[in-house]
Amino acid sequence: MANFTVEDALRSRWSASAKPRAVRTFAVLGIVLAVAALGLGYLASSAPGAGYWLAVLGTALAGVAAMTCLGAAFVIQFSRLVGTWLFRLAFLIFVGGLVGIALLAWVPALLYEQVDAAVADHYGAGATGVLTVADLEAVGWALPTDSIEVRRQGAVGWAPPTDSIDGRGKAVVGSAHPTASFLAYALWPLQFRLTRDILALVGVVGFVSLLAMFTIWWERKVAGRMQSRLGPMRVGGWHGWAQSMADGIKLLQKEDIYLEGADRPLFKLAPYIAFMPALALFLALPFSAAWICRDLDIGLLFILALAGIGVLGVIVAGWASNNKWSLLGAMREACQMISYEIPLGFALLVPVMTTGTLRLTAIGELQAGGFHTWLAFQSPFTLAAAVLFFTATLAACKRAPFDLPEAESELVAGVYTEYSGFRWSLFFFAEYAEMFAVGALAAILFFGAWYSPLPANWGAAWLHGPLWQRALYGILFNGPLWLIFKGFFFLFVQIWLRWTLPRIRLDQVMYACVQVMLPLSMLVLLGATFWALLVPHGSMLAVVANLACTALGVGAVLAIIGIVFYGYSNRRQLVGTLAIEHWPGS
Amino acid sequence: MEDKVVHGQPDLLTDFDRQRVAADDLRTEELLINMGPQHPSTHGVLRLMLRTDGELVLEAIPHIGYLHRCAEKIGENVTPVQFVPYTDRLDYLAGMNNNHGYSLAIEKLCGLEVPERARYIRVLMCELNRIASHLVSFGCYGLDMGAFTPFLYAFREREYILDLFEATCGQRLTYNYLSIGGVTQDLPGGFADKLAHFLDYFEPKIDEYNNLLSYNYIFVKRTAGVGVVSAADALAYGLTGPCLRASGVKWDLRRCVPYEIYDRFEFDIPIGIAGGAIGVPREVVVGDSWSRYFVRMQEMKQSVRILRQALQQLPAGEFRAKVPAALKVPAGEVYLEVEGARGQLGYLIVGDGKKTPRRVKIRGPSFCNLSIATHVCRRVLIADVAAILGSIDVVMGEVDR
Amino acid sequence: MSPQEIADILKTQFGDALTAVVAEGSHPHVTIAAERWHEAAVFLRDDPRLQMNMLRCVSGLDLHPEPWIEVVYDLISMQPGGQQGLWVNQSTIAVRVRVPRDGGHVASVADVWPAADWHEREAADLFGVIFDGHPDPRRILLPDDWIGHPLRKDYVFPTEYDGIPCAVTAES
Amino acid sequence: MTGEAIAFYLLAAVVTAFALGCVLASNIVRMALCLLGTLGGVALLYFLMAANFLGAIQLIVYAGGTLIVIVFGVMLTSRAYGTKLRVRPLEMIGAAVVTLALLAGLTAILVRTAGPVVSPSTPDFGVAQIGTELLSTYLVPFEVISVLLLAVMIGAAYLVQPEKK
Repeated sequence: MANFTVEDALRSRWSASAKPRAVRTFAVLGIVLAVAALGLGYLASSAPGAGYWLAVLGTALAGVAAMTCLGAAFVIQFSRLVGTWLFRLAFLIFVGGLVGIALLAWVPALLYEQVDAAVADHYGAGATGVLTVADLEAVGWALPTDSIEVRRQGAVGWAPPTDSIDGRGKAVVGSAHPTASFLAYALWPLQFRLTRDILALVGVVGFVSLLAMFTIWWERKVAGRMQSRLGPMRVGGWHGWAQSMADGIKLLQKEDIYLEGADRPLFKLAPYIAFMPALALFLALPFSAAWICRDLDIGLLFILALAGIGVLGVIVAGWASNNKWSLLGAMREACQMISYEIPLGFALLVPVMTTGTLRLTAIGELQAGGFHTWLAFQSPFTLAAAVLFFTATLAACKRAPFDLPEAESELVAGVYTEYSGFRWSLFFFAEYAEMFAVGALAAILFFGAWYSPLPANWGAAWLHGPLWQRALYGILFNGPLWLIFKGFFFLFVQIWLRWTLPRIRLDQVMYACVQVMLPLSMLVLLGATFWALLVPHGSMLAVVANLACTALGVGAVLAIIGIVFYGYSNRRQLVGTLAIEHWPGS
Repeated sequence: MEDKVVHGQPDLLTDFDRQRVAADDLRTEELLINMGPQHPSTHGVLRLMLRTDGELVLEAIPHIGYLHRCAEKIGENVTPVQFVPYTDRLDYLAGMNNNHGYSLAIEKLCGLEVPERARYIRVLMCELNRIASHLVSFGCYGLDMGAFTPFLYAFREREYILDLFEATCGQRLTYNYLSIGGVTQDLPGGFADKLAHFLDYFEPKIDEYNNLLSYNYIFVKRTAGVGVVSAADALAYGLTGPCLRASGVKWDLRRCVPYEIYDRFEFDIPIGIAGGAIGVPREVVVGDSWSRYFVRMQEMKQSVRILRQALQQLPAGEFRAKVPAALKVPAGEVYLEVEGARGQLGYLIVGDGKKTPRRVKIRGPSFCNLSIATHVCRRVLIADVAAILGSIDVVMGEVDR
Repeated sequence: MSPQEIADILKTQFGDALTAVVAEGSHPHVTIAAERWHEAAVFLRDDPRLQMNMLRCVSGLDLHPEPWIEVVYDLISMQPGGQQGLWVNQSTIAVRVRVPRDGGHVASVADVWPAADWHEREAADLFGVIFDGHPDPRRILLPDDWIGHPLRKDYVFPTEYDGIPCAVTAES
Repeated sequence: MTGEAIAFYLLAAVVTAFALGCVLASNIVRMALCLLGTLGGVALLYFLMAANFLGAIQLIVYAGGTLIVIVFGVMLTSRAYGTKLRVRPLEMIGAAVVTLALLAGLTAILVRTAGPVVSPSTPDFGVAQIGTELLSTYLVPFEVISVLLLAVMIGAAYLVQPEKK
């Protein structure tokens, strides 16, 4: 065993004789079953009455079994090859998912428009009714290349229209096509709001799952780079992209442990109490003016409320664990949350007061006019509110330096100490979903929502053009991609802070909240009030403040870009050559 | 009131506490928590029983012995040369220093003369290992404070020192290199260049890490004024090394009771300085956790100085004295202390003319340093316990032996 | 101050209680009768000439086959006032207290030097010396239910502990 | 039966079940959790009635705020958690009397009021209107409540200040 390698260890799982035997067994079984299926099929073609159905059932079962056995034989025989190809396939699916989020999400919107246009066509503009499949078939199908006016400026989402359909042009009716009837069947359900809601929910759940998986991987990569190491590199091939998936599978397989003496029902329930609000707040979170599940007039309040409930899950988790470290973590979480919700609320009031609405889409649309119209740059007070908001959200998301509830060097793992497997991962899904949500919220409230730094009206002409122009408009000026980008930027800042700063002590957290942030946020609110009252829009002072704040923002962005560029171009020198050139060479 | 002797905690907390005792109906029950032996910030298998009132630690009682491996009993049953590898496993982060102390004690007892080159090599190795050990301490202390990244940086630098050790003696953790009568083998070719390269690279890094962690606002707030040990307390509890120096006692065996060839080098003894001085944040109190931590950071610089000088003076010649194959420990006794990475590492060796000594007593600096934990961890927050323990920088292998 | 001078001071103070003096060699020490040890410890610490302010080490020493166990206290006096603010090593001395191997009692000096607390617990744990007046006389390194004191020369290794078999072939 | 009605009855059943659980549970933390179910269910009922603002406020103030304070308090007072709460027969009788009286009163009101009590909320009745109403029509109660809250805050600040020697 002198040259014992990992390869040997892997190979030894299949002892020399076991593998061919398994392959042989499965292959023979598969062939027998396939023959049986053929025979039964022949029987079915001739047998009358009840026997016919039995034979059909038998054929189906034997066929499935034969395929399974043959498949198993194939997989075992070519396990290495299959594994490689499975990984490649998974990578393709992964990339496809990302691309899908970026681009394919447009398709449902187009489909909705198609269906709505057909409805309008059939019943007349403004009327509502239900189309049959035959109606849809008669309408035919073609890509809307032009002349579809969108309901609202920039409406490119999969949201159901909340108000009546009017002023809508006709879809271009294509020639009848053999696939039209299939399409009609597929399109028919889309005219009901319920279908669209279900699709939206699927979208939200899918997004949150992918988001958490991606972010966990991303955080590990970022942390690795900050610590002059590589982070995950193995699973999946390219930069360990499948690490989160592998972790997820591992976590699912783990034993669901709970302690003797734990409050079992509560212990089991707690992860869901933590996770569900985090998921539900995405219902009211607009990805763009139209790409939103439910455009609530109190969207901001709704998100705040759900963020507040999620805490309860963590507290209950800590309590139900019957572990003193968990209990201490729960107490920390409780007092931290209660305290930081107040400055958070005050900071949120500033944009609400400036815009006069709680509807997130409305707040977002006010910032369409380019970089300088972003709310954070309107006055010194809005800028301060943005900073306060971001700081408070760090505490609300239990992120460093406010990660006291799970403080791993003090409380072992805090509230999560006793959790394992899937329940444990639910907490982290919730945490990462919330992290993105607050980042997106910061973008919507303060940093131009789903608009790019360029004024959106520069691309107004493209809004009604062909598909590619509209896609370009969505990428360049206005669209969910921008919000997702901004959300991820703030998420990155959170990650950045986590791997940079030490943790604050509990009394300092409370001090920072009650003695610093609370008065400061009140001051900012007061200042913003007086600013709104005393400084008229377009006055000299307002313009100067706007320009100064914008310059500050531009400077910050440029500084970040500059630092990143400097770090990247000098990465060898910054790390030092010694880390790379080891001696004796290993 | 005896309890008024507060160590490091702002008065706010004691007021708070007193008031709670007064308002009896608001009094909460005390919680008895087991911190360790499997706890991330107890650095090994230390177990602390914390009696807490919520987050406030009223008392911390250390329970040790989880890593007891009968090192002293082994020392009585093996010959000195055989025992050297065991000393590596005491303070496993600074094995060279442990070897050094034991070898010196045996040499003194047996009257062995060590060649000049070997002495320099010993100093080189000890100071390098001191840097490596302090790097671990620095990194782990960041970890205790919730800063993950410095840990990786510290280990990146330490990796190179371990590479040097590996090239020198083939080992990365337990070296068995500084042996009785000298060192086991000569330095490999090119060692001096590599070491000089490393020193040039490493010295500015210390300042970088100071800027990264030592002067970080949160870090200072977490550690300054926490776990204050007065000079009198430090002496009474037998604290040595950086813990003693942080309390303002300028005492370093390398200078005060020079052994080996340390009197040939120029270096300073960093001590804890009250806040407000240059390079010391305002909040710092002499003898607090920050001082203990910062003394180590400065000591790394001094070690670099010593290494530079030693490298310059390194003579050619024998690397090992002639040691009789059947070395007998003569009748007599010796107590010898060296300045290890964590403090004064002492060996009491009593021989009675046999091959094996009658008694080997090891005074582990961590053992004495840790004994002050109960005294300091009184009326502090749980987070401060991690801060205090991390700044004392114990290695359980040395505490339990 | 040389060990001989310290021994002289102690001799004048404690007379016959100072049973032996070894002022030369690599480990100069004096031996003090167990019953006057606590008094001597306070004197060593507080006397303005001695000022032994740090207890460096406490070791047990089994003199088997003689019926004695000795407890060795290594003391050092460190005072400020050297060059560049350095502290100076005024004097160093070791004190031995000799007690019978079985049921030997020594007065604890944990109240004189708190450092003695753990050291004495260790000596009690590994040698079975009883320290009178110790604030916390539990075992320190070994489990509370361990039988025997391993560093004694006549210690017999157990064959099992708590049902765990110990295969011991040492003690040749 | 419309979907809305089905949702209403479902939610009503859930709220009732949680309310019963809250009263009947013996563990105080479970009581608090049942309270969460009740409050959340009521919030959902508000959402169902298109009173979005009220629903969100219910969630923020009661589920997110008050309830957490309650749980916090429960965990702080260590005497309470872990102990089982039992209702004595006398208390049960008293509670039954009060509950029955309340039920009778509510039923009487329901029976007497004919037809729908509230007109379906208009879609444009939103936060802005509530704000305007609060600061015009209902200014006096609004200010009275503000004073009350101020008093509570001062009281809290007074309670937590350290005693002076």
